[in-house]
Amino acid sequence: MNSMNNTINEIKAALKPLKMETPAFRQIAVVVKPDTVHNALSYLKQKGFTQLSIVTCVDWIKESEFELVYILFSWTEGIHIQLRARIDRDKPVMVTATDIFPGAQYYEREVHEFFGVEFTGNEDAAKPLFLEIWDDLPPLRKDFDPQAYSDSKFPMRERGNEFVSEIGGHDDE
Amino acid sequence: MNVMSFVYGFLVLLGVFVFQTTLTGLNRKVTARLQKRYGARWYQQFLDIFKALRKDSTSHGWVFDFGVIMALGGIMATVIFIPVAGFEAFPGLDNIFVISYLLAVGMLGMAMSAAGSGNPWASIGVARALTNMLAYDVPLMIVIFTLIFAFDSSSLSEIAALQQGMGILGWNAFRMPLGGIVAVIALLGMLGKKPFDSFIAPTEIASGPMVEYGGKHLGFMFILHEFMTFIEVSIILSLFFGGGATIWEYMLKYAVLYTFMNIISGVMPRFKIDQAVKYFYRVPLAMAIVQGLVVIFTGLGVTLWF
Amino acid sequence: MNLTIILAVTVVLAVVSFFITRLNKKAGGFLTVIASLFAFVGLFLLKGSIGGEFSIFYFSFKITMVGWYFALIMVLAYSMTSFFNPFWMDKMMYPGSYNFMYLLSMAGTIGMFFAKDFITLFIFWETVVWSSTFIIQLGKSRKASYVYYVVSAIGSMATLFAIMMAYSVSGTFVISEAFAGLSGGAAIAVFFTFILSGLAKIGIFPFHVWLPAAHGNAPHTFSPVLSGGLVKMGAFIAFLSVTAFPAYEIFSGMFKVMGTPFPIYFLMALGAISIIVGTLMAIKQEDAKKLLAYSSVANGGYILIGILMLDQVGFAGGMMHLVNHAVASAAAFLAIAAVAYRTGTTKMSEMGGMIHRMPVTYIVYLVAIISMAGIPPMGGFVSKWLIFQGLADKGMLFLAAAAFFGSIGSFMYVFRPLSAVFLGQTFTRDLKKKEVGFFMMLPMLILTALSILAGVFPNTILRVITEIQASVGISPVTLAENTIVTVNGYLDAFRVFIVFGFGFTIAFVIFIVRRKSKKVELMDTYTSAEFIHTRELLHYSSKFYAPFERLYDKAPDTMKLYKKIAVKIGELGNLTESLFYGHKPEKTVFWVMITGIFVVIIGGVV
Amino acid sequence: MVLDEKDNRNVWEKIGDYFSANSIWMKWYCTGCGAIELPPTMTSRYDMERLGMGPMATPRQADVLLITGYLSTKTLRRVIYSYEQMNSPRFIVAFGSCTINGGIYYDSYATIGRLDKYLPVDLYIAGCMPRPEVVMNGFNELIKMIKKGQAKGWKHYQENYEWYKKNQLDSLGEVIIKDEFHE
Repeated sequence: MNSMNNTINEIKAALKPLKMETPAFRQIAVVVKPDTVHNALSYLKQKGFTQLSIVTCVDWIKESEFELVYILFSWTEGIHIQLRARIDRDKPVMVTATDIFPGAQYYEREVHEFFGVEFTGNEDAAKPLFLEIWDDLPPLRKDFDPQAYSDSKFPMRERGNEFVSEIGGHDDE
Repeated sequence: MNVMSFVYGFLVLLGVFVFQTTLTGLNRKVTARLQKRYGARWYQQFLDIFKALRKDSTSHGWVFDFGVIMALGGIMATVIFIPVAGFEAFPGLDNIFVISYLLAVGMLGMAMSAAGSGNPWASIGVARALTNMLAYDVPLMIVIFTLIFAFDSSSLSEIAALQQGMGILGWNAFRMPLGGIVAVIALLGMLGKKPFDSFIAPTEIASGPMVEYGGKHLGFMFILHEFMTFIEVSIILSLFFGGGATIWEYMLKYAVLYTFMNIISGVMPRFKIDQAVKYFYRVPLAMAIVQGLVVIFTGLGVTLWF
Repeated sequence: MNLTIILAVTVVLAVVSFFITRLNKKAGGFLTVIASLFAFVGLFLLKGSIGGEFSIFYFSFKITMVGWYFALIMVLAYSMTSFFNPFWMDKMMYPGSYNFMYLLSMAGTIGMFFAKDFITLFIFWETVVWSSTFIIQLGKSRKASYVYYVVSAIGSMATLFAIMMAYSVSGTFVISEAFAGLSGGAAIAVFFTFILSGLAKIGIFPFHVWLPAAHGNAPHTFSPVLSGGLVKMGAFIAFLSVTAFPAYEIFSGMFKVMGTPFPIYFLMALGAISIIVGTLMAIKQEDAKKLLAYSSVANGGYILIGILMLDQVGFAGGMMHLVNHAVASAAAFLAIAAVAYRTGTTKMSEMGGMIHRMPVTYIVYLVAIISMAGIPPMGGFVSKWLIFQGLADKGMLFLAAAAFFGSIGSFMYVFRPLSAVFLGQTFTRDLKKKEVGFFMMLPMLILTALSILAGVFPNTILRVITEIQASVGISPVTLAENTIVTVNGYLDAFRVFIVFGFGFTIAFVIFIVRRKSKKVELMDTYTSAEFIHTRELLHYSSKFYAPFERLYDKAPDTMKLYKKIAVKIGELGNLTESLFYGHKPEKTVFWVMITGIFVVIIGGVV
Repeated sequence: MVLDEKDNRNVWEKIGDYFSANSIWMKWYCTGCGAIELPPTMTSRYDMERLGMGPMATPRQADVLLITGYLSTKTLRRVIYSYEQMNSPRFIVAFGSCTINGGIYYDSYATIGRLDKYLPVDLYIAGCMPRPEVVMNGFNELIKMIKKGQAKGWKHYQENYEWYKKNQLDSLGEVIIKDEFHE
């Protein structure tokens, strides 16, 4: 457990986090200011957290904020770190991490696609990744209404008693 | 060569098709029973083939069609040459080299048509099938070479006739036991049964050469497969298990040999293609060469052991 | 027709074509067509005057059956290939020299096959070697011609040595008498050194390195000649070494393997090794021409084994394989050249689906490879069948194993270019390409027809071979009307063809009566339901037999070995140089004296 | 579809339908959780081979496209592509409630509501998941339908191609995708 404490202390000293906690065994959650995320990532990488497991986003709609989460892992110490930073929901902009972790490319594209966060410095971040053709709000935002979208795009079957007697599908044209 | 020969040839084709397709259907049941299933109806294979012929099909250009016709044509020509219980539609042409190389016409046609579909899976399948062929054919051909040297004949019917009338120990499989084992292993490879079926692996390379076939093309492939099975089993049957004096004996022996192959294949996993080559060039090749040397230098096996 | 006229006309036309090409490139190319066709027709008519002897200047000639047979095959390859010449003149750096050398080498081969004495033979042989060396240099790589020349030179010098050695015993250069009186160790030495040039030319195992280098890099119009024609010169030497030099009689007292004297068996084993090496190497080539070159190595092995057997069946097979391989190989090389004419490349990974653009070329290539792989109903099958029967007759197990390996392995390698170049997806770049013109198609179609005819009516060729067999004093292969009869069975190629046609007809009828199939685009293919739009990515052509190649990619490469030897020899030279030509003169004097003393001592002892 | 439609097939079509009914080769489009019900259906407990059914490797070879569960817009594009590669007569069996009305994904932004808007479904097998018994029962039903010539989805698709195409484009935008991952 000593190495864990050392790591916590070192990180505390170096990153000056807003908040820090250990949500589970050998896991550290660090909340930093959005403008220090880039520095924090490069610091953590040279500390041995060489694996960027994921970059994702949480929509805190009531506080009008997005929370970006970077999860890193150190293979030498076996510690996970969640690096979190909250950014403004109306103008979601973050500095890219692709210069530190090239693999962040696809996570950033995903976050851009599903939340609309823009990553400065990553030219490809705006390219579509999963949603092959998309023409609406980013779908994982809380103000996006999937029911309405689904109803407008994918017509549903009218539910009634006659449904029970149907066997084939194509009865209504 | 007269008109009757062609009529006989046509009848042979028809008979072989019915016999082999029935046998394949029955063997589907055998495999099912091995797996504790009930299994398909005995005539299921007919239904499958006729259904495939009935369906619409897609074509990828003239070589796709031409290859299929060439394959089936070559294979059917080979079937006509196969002597069944001493009967030949075209007497005297049952030379083992002719048969095994005419078989290659069919395979080439199939490979051509498959590669002509433009699908990379098909090309991979063909590459594997040809590699597989290189693996099993060399040991088998060495054993066949030994037989030709021993009996001074390369005619299937003559070699078959030479083994008859001496009981079960007169069969070449018992006179030349190593060669017999090699032949049976090679037959598994020829038939494309497990463990040597990596070229038609359905989930791995989407059934390989067959990937683009549908409708009548697929029906052709199924008919071709029945004929090819008949040729391959017949070669081994005539060379190593004495053929048959009567047609019934022939059919019975054939059914036993083919079912035996199926049972072996039913309990086997699958070799990778390079493993198959390594295997064939280690055990069966060595056995074939030893058998060849024994026969050539000592003459053991040319006459009966006892 | 007189041989003198043929030789004189071709040589004169060679010179003329050089100057005409200066004026008009195309006209020069057409002149080679005319000259080679003239030579072909002339040679064909020469059959009547077999047995005649005459001499021009110092050269003496004798028109023999076997010479006629060889020369006809050779000039067939030359004349068919010459149809391509006019279309390649623009791509050639020195078209004039090319035409000159082309005809000169043809004249050389004709002279060589009809030579009566060894001096004539050797001079014409060297004419061919030199002129072809310069032609190869006009292709892609200059280095290729070095390799070709070095290997040829080793062979030629060894042969010259053998001729001289035989001369010292018999006192004559006349081919049929030169080797008389040899025996014991001298006979073995002469035998091996004499056949060395033949081995080098056929590309038998340790000398096979020049074939891929030269065939692969020669101008596309010369590769068919190299493979279909010039390689057969080696077969002629092999033929001479078992007939003119009656190897079976001279070595009859020696240790025998399966009834064959050991020196001959050793050469046959070399042939078997070349079959295996050629097959394995051909399987892993990425360049279509190199692949065909290695296939020539393998087929050379068959020819050598067949000819060296010098018996009733196997010899006939070897001699017939000469024609079949010449025709098939020339056709295959021409087909690849035709494709290269349109696409500009012979790399298999850079082409695909040419069948939809060049269907006739595809048919030509298909028939050629069917013959090369020995599948009925093409010519190659009959000759391979005869060789197999011969081997089975003698019980030569290991040679037969190699022959089977090469035969089945050939399915693998001949299918490579078929699948990669002609089948599969057409590259976007090639979508607008067209079939070659009729003038280029013509020789390919003739060769295709010959391949089929040789397979359906093999007896036409075999009758000539029976005459050759009779002329060298072995019992000729038994021929009935359409049938070839051997001890182990007989073959009726015509009936096989008819039955094949019967089967094909039935299949065709079933195909036609069923519903017409829907034609779809090549890209509309099963891709596990994924959308792929790039044709090039949907074409599987490079590393075709990767799992199989992996089994032997650690095997030693002969070319690398030779390169190492070359480096070592260079180092030895440097060492000698540093010893003798140092900056200190007294050191040089010291070593010269030491060497002198050694020479004197050794001389005294001897 | 109306069940008691007039039977106007000729003899050859009837024979052909007999073959089709007794030899059902399926392409399993296993996008959803339903795929897990197929191994027990295939193996010794229920043994679908005794009805002449079996899995095939590619849509070219198959007669039945079996869609086992929900379809997102991305998979629907591939399913349509696969269906159009199949040879007629071809049938679609849709599997589980997701294909009927979206199932638990009824409000998803990426999952379609009902399949028969886009492709001619011949037979639905309801349930979440349908157990192997139900699957076998459903296939029995399909076999009867094919024998009677009532499984005419493929003809329907040909005749109403415009309608299907319009629905597909309305929901999917494009069926064939060409982007940086599909070049």
